[in-house]
Amino acid sequence: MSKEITHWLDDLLAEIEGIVVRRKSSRRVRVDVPADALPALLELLQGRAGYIHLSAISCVDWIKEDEFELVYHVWSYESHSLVSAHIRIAREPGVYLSVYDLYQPAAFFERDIHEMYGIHFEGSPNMEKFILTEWDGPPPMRKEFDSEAYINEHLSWQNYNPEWLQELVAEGGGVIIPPEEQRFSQKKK
Amino acid sequence: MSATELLIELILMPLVAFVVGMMMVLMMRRIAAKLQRRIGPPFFQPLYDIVKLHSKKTQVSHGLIHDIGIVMAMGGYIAAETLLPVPGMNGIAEKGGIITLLYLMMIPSLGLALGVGQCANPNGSIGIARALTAMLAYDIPLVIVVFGVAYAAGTTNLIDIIAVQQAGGFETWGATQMPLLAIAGLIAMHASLGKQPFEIYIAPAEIATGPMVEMGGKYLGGLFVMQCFQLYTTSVLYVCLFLGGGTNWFDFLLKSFLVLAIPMSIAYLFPRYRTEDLLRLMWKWPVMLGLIGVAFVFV
Amino acid sequence: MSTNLVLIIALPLLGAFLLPVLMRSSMAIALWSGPAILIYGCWIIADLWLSGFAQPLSVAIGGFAPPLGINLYVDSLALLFAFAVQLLGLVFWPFTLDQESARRQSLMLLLVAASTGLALSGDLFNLYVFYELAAVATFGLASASGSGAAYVATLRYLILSGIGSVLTLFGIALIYSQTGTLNLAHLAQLAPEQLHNSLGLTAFLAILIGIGVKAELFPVNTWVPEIYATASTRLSAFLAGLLSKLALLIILRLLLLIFHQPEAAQVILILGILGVISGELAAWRAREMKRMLAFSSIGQLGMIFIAMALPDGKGMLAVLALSLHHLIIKSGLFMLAEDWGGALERLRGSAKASPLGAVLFVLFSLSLVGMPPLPGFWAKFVLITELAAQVEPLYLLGLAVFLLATVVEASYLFRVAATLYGSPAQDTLSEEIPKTKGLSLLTASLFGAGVIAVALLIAPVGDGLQAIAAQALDVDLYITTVSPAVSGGSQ
Amino acid sequence: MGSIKQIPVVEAKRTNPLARVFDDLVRFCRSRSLFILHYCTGCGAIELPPAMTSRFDMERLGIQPMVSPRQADILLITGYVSIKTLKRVILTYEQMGSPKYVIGICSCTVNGGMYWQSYATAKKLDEYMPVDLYIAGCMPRPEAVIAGLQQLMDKIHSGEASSWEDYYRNYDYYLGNQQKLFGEDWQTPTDVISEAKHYDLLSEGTLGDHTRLLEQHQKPLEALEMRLGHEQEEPAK
Amino acid sequence: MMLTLLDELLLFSGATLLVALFIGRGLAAGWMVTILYGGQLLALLKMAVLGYEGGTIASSLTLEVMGQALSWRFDALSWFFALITIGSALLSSWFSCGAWERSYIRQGGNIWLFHTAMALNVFTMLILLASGDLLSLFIGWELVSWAGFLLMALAGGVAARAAMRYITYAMAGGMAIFGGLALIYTASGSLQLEAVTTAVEQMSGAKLWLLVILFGGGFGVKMGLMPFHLWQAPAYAETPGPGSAFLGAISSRMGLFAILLVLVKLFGIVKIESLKVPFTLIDARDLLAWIAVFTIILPTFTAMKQNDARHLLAWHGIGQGGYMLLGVVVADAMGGAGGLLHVFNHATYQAALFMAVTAVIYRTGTSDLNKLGGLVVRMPLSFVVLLIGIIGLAGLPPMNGFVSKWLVYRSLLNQGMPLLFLAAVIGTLGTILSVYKLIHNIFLGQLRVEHEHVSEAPWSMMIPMLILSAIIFITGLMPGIPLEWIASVLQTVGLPVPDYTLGGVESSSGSLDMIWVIGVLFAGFGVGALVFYSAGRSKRVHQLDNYAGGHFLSADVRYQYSDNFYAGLMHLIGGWYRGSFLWLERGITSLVEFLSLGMQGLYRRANAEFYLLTTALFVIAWVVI
Repeated sequence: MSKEITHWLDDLLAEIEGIVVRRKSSRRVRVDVPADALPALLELLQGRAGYIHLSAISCVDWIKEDEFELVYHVWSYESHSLVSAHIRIAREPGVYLSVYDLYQPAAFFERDIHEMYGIHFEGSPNMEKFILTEWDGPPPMRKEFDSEAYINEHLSWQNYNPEWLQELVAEGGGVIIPPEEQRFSQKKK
Repeated sequence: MSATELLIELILMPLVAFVVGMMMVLMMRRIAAKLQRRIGPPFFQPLYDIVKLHSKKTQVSHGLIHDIGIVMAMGGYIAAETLLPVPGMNGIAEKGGIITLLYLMMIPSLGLALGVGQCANPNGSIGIARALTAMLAYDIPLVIVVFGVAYAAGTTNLIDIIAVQQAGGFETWGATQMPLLAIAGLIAMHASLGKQPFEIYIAPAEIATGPMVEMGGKYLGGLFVMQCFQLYTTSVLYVCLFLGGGTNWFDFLLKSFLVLAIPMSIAYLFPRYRTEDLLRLMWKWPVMLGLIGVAFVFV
Repeated sequence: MSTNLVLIIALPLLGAFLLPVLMRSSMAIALWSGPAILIYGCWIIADLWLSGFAQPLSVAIGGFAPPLGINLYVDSLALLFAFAVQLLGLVFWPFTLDQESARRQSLMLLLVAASTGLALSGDLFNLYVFYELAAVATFGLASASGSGAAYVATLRYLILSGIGSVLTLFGIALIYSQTGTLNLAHLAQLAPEQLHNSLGLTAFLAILIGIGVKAELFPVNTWVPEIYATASTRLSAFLAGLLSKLALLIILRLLLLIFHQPEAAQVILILGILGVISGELAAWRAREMKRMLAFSSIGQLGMIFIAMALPDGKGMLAVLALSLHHLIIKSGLFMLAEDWGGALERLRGSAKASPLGAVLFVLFSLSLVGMPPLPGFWAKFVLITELAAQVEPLYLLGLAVFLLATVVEASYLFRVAATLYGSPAQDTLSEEIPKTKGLSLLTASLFGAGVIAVALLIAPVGDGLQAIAAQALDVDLYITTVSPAVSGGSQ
Repeated sequence: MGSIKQIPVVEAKRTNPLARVFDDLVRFCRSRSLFILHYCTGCGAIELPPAMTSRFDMERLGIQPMVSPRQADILLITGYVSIKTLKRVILTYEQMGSPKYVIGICSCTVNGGMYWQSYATAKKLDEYMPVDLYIAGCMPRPEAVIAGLQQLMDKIHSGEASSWEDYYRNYDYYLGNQQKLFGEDWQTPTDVISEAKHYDLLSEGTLGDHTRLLEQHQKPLEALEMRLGHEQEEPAK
Repeated sequence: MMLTLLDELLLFSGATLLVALFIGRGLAAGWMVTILYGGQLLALLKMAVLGYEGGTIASSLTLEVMGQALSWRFDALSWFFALITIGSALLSSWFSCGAWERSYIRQGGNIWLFHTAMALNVFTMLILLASGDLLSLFIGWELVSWAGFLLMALAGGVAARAAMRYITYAMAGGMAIFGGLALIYTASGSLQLEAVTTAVEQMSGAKLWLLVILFGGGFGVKMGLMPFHLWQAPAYAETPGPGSAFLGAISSRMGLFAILLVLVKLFGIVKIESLKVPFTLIDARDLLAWIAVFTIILPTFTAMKQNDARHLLAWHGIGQGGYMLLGVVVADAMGGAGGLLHVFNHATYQAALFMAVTAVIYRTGTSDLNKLGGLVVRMPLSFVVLLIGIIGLAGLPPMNGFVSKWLVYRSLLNQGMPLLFLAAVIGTLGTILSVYKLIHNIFLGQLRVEHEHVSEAPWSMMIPMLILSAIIFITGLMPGIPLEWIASVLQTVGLPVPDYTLGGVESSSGSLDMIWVIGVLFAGFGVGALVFYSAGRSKRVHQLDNYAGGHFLSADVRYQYSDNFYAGLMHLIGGWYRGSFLWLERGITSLVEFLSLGMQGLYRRANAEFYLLTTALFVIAWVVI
């Protein structure tokens, strides 16, 4: 029975031009859509295909292509299948329109992404701080944010080097990669 | 009863009460541990707790009334001990009867209430409001029971009540003469201890141990001492009213520990009652039993 | 000396008719002639009273002997009422100088003459004549204020008192047919045989209802609120205070001298109780000062009727005390009502404007309700002890109603007191708040002083009233004084 | 600024024998009766219930869980300490009655553990408050927790566990670190400086430039003393 | 005629009234009136022989009005009540002079009227207490109720409405007594006490029942017994500060004085006990006891729900009145002594509590329990006075309230009345709960920002409060002092007398010695303090340095629990006593309203003649048949 549905879904998705459909399995479909076609797609999925549950919006920071990739995971209870719509937006202005009017839970996902990546969603109910209430630095999940540098500047490392560890190292034991080498910031030096 | 003897008694009775009280606290915690298949605290644990609390360097106080509250809590019970006749020592039992004793047992709760009030913490105030409501709940059956016993013995003087019960050995014990009153008394006594099913006002999860939320150091130590006195007074009062007081020290202590063991073992098997259910329970069963018991006394 | 007693009726009668003529010739004399007559009348009575008045005396008018001629029977009770009429006539004299003051003053003189006649006359038909005369004078005075409502009220009052007088005439005719005489003393002698049957009783009841119109008896007092509300306060004070008491006096005389049947007393008791209930409760609803006082006077008179209903004259002292007390208090209250007439709400906060008026109002209410040291309490006490002595349940019902009525009375009187002392509503300006002033305040404080005086020397006043009551009760004394020749005939 | 070497200062023993016996008894009772604060800061707290209940039963060592910081002696920092939680931990620590002990359970408190790279967690706990004991392990088993607690009990008994005084002695250092993390206007409702005076632990390390910074914006914290003053002559309104 | 001691007292009191009346304007008037009250107290103490040996002192003034002889005399009963009246009047007027007077004038109050009303109340109460026969009793009764009306209606607005409601109740009560008086007069021929007692002997059941109901009901209205208690709380609470202290202390106890004089002394408890309620097994005494017990419970639990401190105290005044009647009605040795001692004790701590609340209103401007809090740090002395007062009101050991409640309980125990005993204890527990709410919401908890600069009440108000608290404690420590007066009162009233010692009451079935109990209590406190203060020095912390589950407390957050204080309890029993007899009062008023509407309609009829004819025909027909 699920075969007909998958076929039916593929024909449905074909209606939007510029859509690339890659079916991962009978119950997962990956769709790549240009940024401005996303609302139409979501409306189509929600209206005619029963995808009424927006389970998550995730974001990937492609720093080299200077782009953000937003993935909207929509789930349908009837056909028990998930569609992930991938779009790419430019990294610089980092602005996209909110899908709050289609899916109300989007408010929290968009707020979280705004906090972590700095992407501003127009139309989203509120864009204040969400989890990092004490944080006043740059959006931490962006690739150019160097966590270790922040730590070096604000926090301090624990150089825990008691005698028993030194004797152990003397006898040739101890850690294979000493902690200093593990830290990227040190690696540069 | 020469003055010096009386003085010695007035000093000795609270000390005995404190020591026996600590033993009772230990028994309570041991019973709880055994029920939960644990080993339970070492022998002198209550003493350690009290000494540690009194020896703490920080004694946070919210004002003079906070200190006076704790002093009243301990002092009230010390005074109540002297009114409780124990084998060999009668203290000033004949100067004030059983009604005075009941009132003296209310003074510590009022003192504590004042102290907690000054802590200016709503958790404490809610705790005290619930504690006073609980007092209203368990005091009514307690009063019916006291009325029944006092009317049966024809006097409110505890010494005479004990004498009446010891006259005929086991048959004339309060419990055998008035079984219904004894049961009602037991339930009321259990509620007055404020242990597990009836500890809505200490409820750690909801109001952070209610009245004790701002009590640290010697304040908490004072409340631990009060808890020892409370266990001792309640069980000895029950023994005096229903189990014929103590002819000699051994059977007196045996009886009071047994009397305390019953509610303790019941305590740690039940979840907590809400305030309204506590009121409903206390005003339904013990009051009915008590009234029927009193009716029998009249017959 | 006894002959000039007739003068106190004759002179005002004469003055009433001469006044319009005199008015035309010279205004000054006319204005002062009325009060002069009244002062002279008071002087005569006071002189008679002071010259040691032990025995009642009977004055045959025109020299005819009593069974045929008309006689004036003057005992201390009658004299007291006559004196009250003259005094109140003087106090409530319509001094307002407007174009029909002449008419108003002559009618006033007529009313005074008629009232004195009612108090003194010892002949039944003579009483009827004076009663009609007083009714006519009241119509004239009541409609004098000229407002539409006054005319309507007077018209209704006219119809009612007309029917009432027809009934009284029917009753007198019945009595005359039975006994053949109209002289009260003579009737008292014949009454035991002829009038103590159902016919006699019907006659009495007819007269009771007829005269009851004026005495504000329960079913027939519907005219009271309108007349008192619309007529000038001086007239309503005179009516409420005095005229109703005189009508009551007639019924009392009949009850004492002639009709001793228990049914008569019971009828009066029932009507009295109904009067008290209706009067007090209606007063509780009243929203307007004069109307409230009217209903309150109905209630008070109901109480006096209850007192009258007590068998074999036990209630005589109570009747006397209650009526005198009511006379003083009601006149005082009406005097206050002259300026505080309108709706009660308007009075809010007027105690600050006229503190004396407010204190007087509180004093009168306290006495009306029966606060101990004041005379009202003693009047009530006498009535209560008499009522409680009776056995039949009807009297005990009367007692209960009397007590409840006092409670209702206290609540509505002190509601007015509370509004007086309350804070004025924000928007009323200070001069809009009514103030008691001038002559009416003076007369009200006069009555207030009277009340306090009676309160202070309550013991002697009490004994005096007891003496008057005892004398009034003595039927044989009445008969012997009126017709010494025919004595020994009666029971 | 390098971490200050904590030299475990052994309490000076008092001279006369009676006082020494009394001190010994007090230290013994302190060691045998410890109240743990029921405050689960991180994932390590899941190990505490088994330690307290029937299998491992901490009560036989005299250790009881207590709800309010006023009643507790030990503050268990279990698992990673995010900046948000650290604020509450510091407030709770200051509300606890001394002598108080801090035990860092799980390696996250030792050196940041698996969150060592995260911008949100504190790596070196003892920069913000003196820590008595660390129990390593990414959630140490109950036996390890109990062993750690027994070690603490021995230290208390011998009198070495007095690191709480260090908070008062070097309050300026701790406050500096806290202000570095939470910003200039960081302030807890407890008046630590007057407490230091109360325990006469005021040393040169207590007051410094950080405490001066605190004074500038500190809201009045001295207790409302009961007074009988009559200045307000005319009544309200 | 030679001036007896009683005449001196009455003249002195009359003089105070005149002084207040004529020179009451100036600020010094208050002090002058207070000194005169002191003089009255001295005159009363000269008659102290009454309190100790009994006997009577007659007044030389006798009146003969309308055939009734009026005489006035003092005996132990009236001396005892007069002592409380003048004592509370002295302290109330002392409290009112000085600072409170200035603020009262500033708020637009008429201080001259206040002093006159107080002096009038004391004068009329003395006349009532000195009544020699039933008629002078009734005169005194009416005067007192009217004087009370004046004092209550003083403050205008809400107080005037409460006073109006009071006067309707008082008039109803007065008329009931007047009816009873008349019935007795007809039965016994004269209103002298001796004649009445002989007449009552051979009185039949039904007539005696009527008398008991009339007198019980009439006096019960003033005492605020159960069905007639609705007027008392708002009337006493709304009177200006010291007025409510005076009224709360003594005014409603005049009802108890009258009940003692008439029901207990004239009728005798044994006679009342003989009256059986038809086909039930309870008699009149039990009925009175049950009314007293309901008067204890319902007002106390209504007091718990009040949100205004003064209303809470006024409702308690009604509740405690129930104890006094219960003690007197049980009428064994302990009960009578308990009831009367409770009159004295209640006067002391009710006056102290009202004064303390007035001091709080004076300083903070409000008595709403939800707008206060934490004032103990700013008004410590008022806190002490309120604390001693509430310990007395709740009846806990160190204070005098405990002794009188203990006596009442012992008498219930001796007489074997379990249900009454239970109900009385429920009343006490209810009092403990609601008084804790009073002291917690005003003095404990978080201090509000706007009350930070409030200071202690001025000394002119503080001294009388401290004197009262001292009296409360001393009579608690040595109840023998008041018990001595009460012994002679019990003799005059004809109730059995308990054998009292200085410390309490001695009896075979359990005695009470307060000196020992309080001695041991304070010894216990001493030991507790020793243990407590031997441990380390305690450090005061700011009220915001508090456990709030990790939340940072700041001054703008109101961290105080005061509204719906006993939520659990109210959840269970809140619905039961919604208006406590409010329905009865509303029923009667609507009935009167309806009737008066009917009557007024009667007079609006146009065709009046129709009435005339129908009555004439009806009457004639009735006669003919």
